[in-house]
Amino acid sequence: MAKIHVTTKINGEDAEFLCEPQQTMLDVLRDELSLTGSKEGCGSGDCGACSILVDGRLVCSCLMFGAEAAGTEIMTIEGMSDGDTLHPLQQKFLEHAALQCGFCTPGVLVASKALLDANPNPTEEQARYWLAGNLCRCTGYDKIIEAVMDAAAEMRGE
Amino acid sequence: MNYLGKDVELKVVGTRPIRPDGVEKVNGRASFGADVAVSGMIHAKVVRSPHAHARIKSIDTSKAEAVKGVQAVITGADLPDIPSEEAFVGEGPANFREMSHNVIARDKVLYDGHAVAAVAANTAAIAEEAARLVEVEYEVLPHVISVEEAMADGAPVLHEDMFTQGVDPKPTKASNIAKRVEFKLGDSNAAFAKADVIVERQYTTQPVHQAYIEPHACVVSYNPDGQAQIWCSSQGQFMVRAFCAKLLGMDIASIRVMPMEIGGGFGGKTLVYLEPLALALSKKSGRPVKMVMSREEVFRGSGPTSGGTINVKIGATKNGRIVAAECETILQAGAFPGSPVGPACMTAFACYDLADVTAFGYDVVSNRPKVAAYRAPGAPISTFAVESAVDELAQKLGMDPAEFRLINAAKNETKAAYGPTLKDIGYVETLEATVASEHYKSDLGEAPKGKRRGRGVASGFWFNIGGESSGATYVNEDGTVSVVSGNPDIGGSRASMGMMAAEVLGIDVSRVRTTVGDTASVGYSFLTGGSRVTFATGMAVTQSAEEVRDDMCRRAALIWEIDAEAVEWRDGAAHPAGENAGKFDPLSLSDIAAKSGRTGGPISAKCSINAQGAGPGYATHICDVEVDEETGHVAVLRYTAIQDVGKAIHPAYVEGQMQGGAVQGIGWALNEEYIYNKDGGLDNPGFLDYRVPVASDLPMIETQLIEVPNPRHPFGAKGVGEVPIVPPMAAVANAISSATGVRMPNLPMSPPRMRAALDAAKG
Amino acid sequence: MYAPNFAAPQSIDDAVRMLGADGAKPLSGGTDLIVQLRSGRNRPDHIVDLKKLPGLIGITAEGAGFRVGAATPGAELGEDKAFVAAYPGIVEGAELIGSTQVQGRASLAGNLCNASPAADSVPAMAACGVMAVVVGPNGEREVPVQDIPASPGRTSLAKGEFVKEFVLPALPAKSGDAYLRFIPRTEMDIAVVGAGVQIVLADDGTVAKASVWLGAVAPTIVEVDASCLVGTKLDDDAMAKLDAAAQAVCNPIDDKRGTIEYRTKVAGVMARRTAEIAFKRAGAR
Amino acid sequence: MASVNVSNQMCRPYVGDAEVLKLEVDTVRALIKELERRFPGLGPQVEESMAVAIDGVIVQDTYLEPIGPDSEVFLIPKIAGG
Repeated sequence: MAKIHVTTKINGEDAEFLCEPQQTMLDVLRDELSLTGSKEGCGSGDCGACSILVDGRLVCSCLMFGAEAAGTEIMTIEGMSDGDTLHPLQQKFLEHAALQCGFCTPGVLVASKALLDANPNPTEEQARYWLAGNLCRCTGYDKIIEAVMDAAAEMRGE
Repeated sequence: MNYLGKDVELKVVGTRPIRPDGVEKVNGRASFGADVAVSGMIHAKVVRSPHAHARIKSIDTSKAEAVKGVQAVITGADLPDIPSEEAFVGEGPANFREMSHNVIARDKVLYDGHAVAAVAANTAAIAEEAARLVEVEYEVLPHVISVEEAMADGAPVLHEDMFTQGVDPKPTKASNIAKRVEFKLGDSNAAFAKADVIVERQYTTQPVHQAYIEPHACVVSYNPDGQAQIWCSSQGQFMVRAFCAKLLGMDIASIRVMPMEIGGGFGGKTLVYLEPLALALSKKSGRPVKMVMSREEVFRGSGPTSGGTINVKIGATKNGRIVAAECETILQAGAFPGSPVGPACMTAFACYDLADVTAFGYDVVSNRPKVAAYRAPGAPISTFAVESAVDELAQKLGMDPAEFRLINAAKNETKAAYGPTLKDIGYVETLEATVASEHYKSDLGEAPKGKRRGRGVASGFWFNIGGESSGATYVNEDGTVSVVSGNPDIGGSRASMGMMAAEVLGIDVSRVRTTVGDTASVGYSFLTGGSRVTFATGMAVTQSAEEVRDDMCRRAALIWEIDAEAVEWRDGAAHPAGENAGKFDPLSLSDIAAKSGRTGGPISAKCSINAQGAGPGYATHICDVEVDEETGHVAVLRYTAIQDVGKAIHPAYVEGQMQGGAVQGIGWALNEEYIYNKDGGLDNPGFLDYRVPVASDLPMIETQLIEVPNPRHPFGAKGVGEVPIVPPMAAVANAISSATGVRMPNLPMSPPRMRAALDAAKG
Repeated sequence: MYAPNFAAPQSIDDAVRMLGADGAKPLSGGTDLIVQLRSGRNRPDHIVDLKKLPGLIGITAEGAGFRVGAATPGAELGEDKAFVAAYPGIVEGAELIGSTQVQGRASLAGNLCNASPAADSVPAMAACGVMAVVVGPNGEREVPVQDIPASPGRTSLAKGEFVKEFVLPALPAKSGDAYLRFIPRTEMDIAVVGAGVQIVLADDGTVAKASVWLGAVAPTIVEVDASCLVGTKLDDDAMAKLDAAAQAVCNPIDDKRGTIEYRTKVAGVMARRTAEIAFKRAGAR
Repeated sequence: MASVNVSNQMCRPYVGDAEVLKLEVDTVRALIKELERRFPGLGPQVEESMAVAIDGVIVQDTYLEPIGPDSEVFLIPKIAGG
């Protein structure tokens, strides 16, 4: 079958691409659009390193066909900061040393943003369950949770 | 020089600045192995064995080669046949011939997932399709998975030319036992007579994978002039260069390796898997070749660490002194020899001051992927057994387990069970901190109905290493400083390197930018592993910064026209000293940098050393659990890791190592394992059923840093990355025992096993 | 080269026609299909995305019950306050399917039609008497959800048929549902045992009706004879009987997720614990 | 004279039952040469595959490390890590 032409919006800008029907959104982001911030850790939705927002909803881009992006609005890690200003979560991750190797970090940040968009005042337990789909092998999650809670507090103006 | 004295005021070391590579890692721009793209690049996939043990009768690549878009197909025949040669890598000695045969099988496949061919094509999808068309004819052979099967009489033998080393007389019959090792102090056998109480038990552990989130990935470009460039994520760019040169029969100077960001390694990226294949494919196709493993390939084709069977016997007097100890450790090496049985034996009793102790073990091959190093290789396995037995001994004696350890703890001047006398260690301090901690004194609280709570402690040891290391410091013309490290940064080492340089130079750390050099831009460095980088490469960087500092003093002296000895460096500036004090205004680093051309040229220093004397690390962990009696589920309620870290250069990243190591240990304790089916196929090659801990499984991991400085390091640093994975399995098991009265000698302590043990205890 | 067709029909008729083709597979949330496609286990020639069909995504209150579009992601169920208040057990099931990310895509119909015996939402739906509305070449029919999976990986749907929506009946007064599963971790695993329960109380607060379904203990979900609960307030004796009844219907396998013995024992535990929650919820209404 | 413990199993094929040797050596290089002189084959074994603990400080792959006149020297297998 011929490639599919898809028009969509990525990180606030209009975007279009051609993809194979079986290509995942992750493949499209990485291989067609050079947005390599989303990572493939498993390709089966078990690690969360490829997390993106589709119409504001958190999904694994490895579990979505590129063709399904048609008519949606997508946010990737590359769209998280506001120009040169880091998102409070990004800043808190740096301050709390919430990353070691940094490979899971883009996915964790996108997922954390989705959490705070949905629930600006999560408990530690809620944050841990929300982020259970984002595997991190380096940190033991401790400093990630600290950073998320701290960013949430700051965003609430506390 | 060193900066250890009480009068030395450290301004940078010991603070928590933001890491230099931080912003790139939170905005998605950091470039990992799979993020590389070069002009004309094609993609390759590996064909892997579906059998655990089989003879390769033939490989027909013609159908794959006929697929449109396929550029090259290789098999084992495309790699040179290299002689048997031992080298010291990763967790211990390795043999390049075996490494080559592990990278791609020759006459036999030895495990499910063993590479047999590789296909390069215009797209990854074509390569994958074509790989399915490679026809391999196998003669399936009987296989062995467990060490017991592998050691049994009449077991199928993996290597017909392997005879057990380290036994007398030398065997005449090939077997799966690669070697026997032994460490002995005094006469443990006789000393058991002095014991009032003896604990003797068998323990088992399962192989666990390092489970870094980034799968192995590389791009390799082999040029017609015989020069090759490799972009990859690994624990050592120089390791990749050396191994590729060996395996492909190339000159080292013909290979340049660019270290990309590495998405976790934990020992698992101290070897090559894809790079030699990509090199061969690039050579054959004339195109740059990209290879990325799938998660399934990572589990099936790259090294986990060994599983083992450990027999422990420890005896103590009724007043709590251990008088005799023995430990037999049998480790799975996977398809080729080289399990960490040596370090497993050496570390088994390293926490204790013992006069009569024996530790011996066997390195056993079986039809599993060849093991790779994993954090403190070997130590967690033997320590799980020993620390469980020590706990049981304390229970039998009615003693507090931390106090019991204090009575027997290794101290300075203790003769270690593995031989040498210990020096500058902080084990006792971790135990004292344990006893004094709020956690240890706290009440466990009442468990809900049907659940039981308990607390356990366990300790651990790791040697830590130094080794060949290079670093460089460059003073830039605007007064900023560039530091180059020879080691891939796997957990924030660029931050600590920059901090040590900034401390020496007396400047703010924000003015120092640290990068990791490629193999052509920095001196040789042994790989990132063995908890060595902050210690060893930190020494090299510190010395290069000192050279730069001394050079700047000379430049200031030249400007002032006084003796260089009459200049002292403080607060980032040269000051006239002695009789010249106050005669000239200080010259800052920026002032001197601006005039560097006139005073002799660029200011820089490279330092290559072979760092020695890494201080050993000790840790004690406290774990509270809640056991669900009906389901056997074990929840970790509270966890504290206490560790002697020498001196924490960047405490946040030291804590991070402790927390990450502890959680990997909790995973090892509770759920992680390789599950094989009866055909010898790996049943759980994915994150769904290879169950690493997720965020909701865990409490906060509390940390306490004990700082007993290592006098051999300028700032007192000791390696910190490996020790934290050593105590957790026993800490969890001991907590379970205190909660339920049931001793869990077999890992993982998964719910079905826990429930079965509880049922058995009820009778 | 494997290269399937991809289509996102706008009408039910088009979808039925497309799914009538050989090698056609419906795409809902895709969280199972894409993994199977990548591994080569399932390589459809035609992928038919159902999400653009009218009514396939969304929750509509209908009288005292609900209609739920087949492709509605689990996360959306949890965000609908009225739905959560009515069917907390079904929401619990749907919200246990994979991670937060997976719940952003995975649907009830996908979970059902993937025909895994361990599907989390299915025992909960079966306990509540949920009907699947199936459309196909021969029109529309309503089927109890438990009749859709035939065996692991196989459904009773005919060629061209697909689930369009679910009908959730009006809630009986004083009723409550719940779903619990057992997994080795706290998240991210496939159920070792899952239990969905709906309990309806009589005026005196005793159980009038109890529906208990188990997942992951047989080739398809199985119903437990819960008559032992009727007329009780879940006293110890009734619970012991429920435990035994749950164990009695188990026909599990030994696999990487659990042993026969373990699954059987835990089935009893899960049945009891879930019944207790459903009972409390019913009492609170 | 430094006391050099060669009881490790890796030395045994060369030294037999010997455990502690008194050797007049001032560096690791000298130690390796002296061991090789006394027990042919042990020199390369120590150089390639073993670490040397001098008064409790473990060194490996180096000729230069000094050995004091009263040092306690222990030969053990080389150590790496993960």
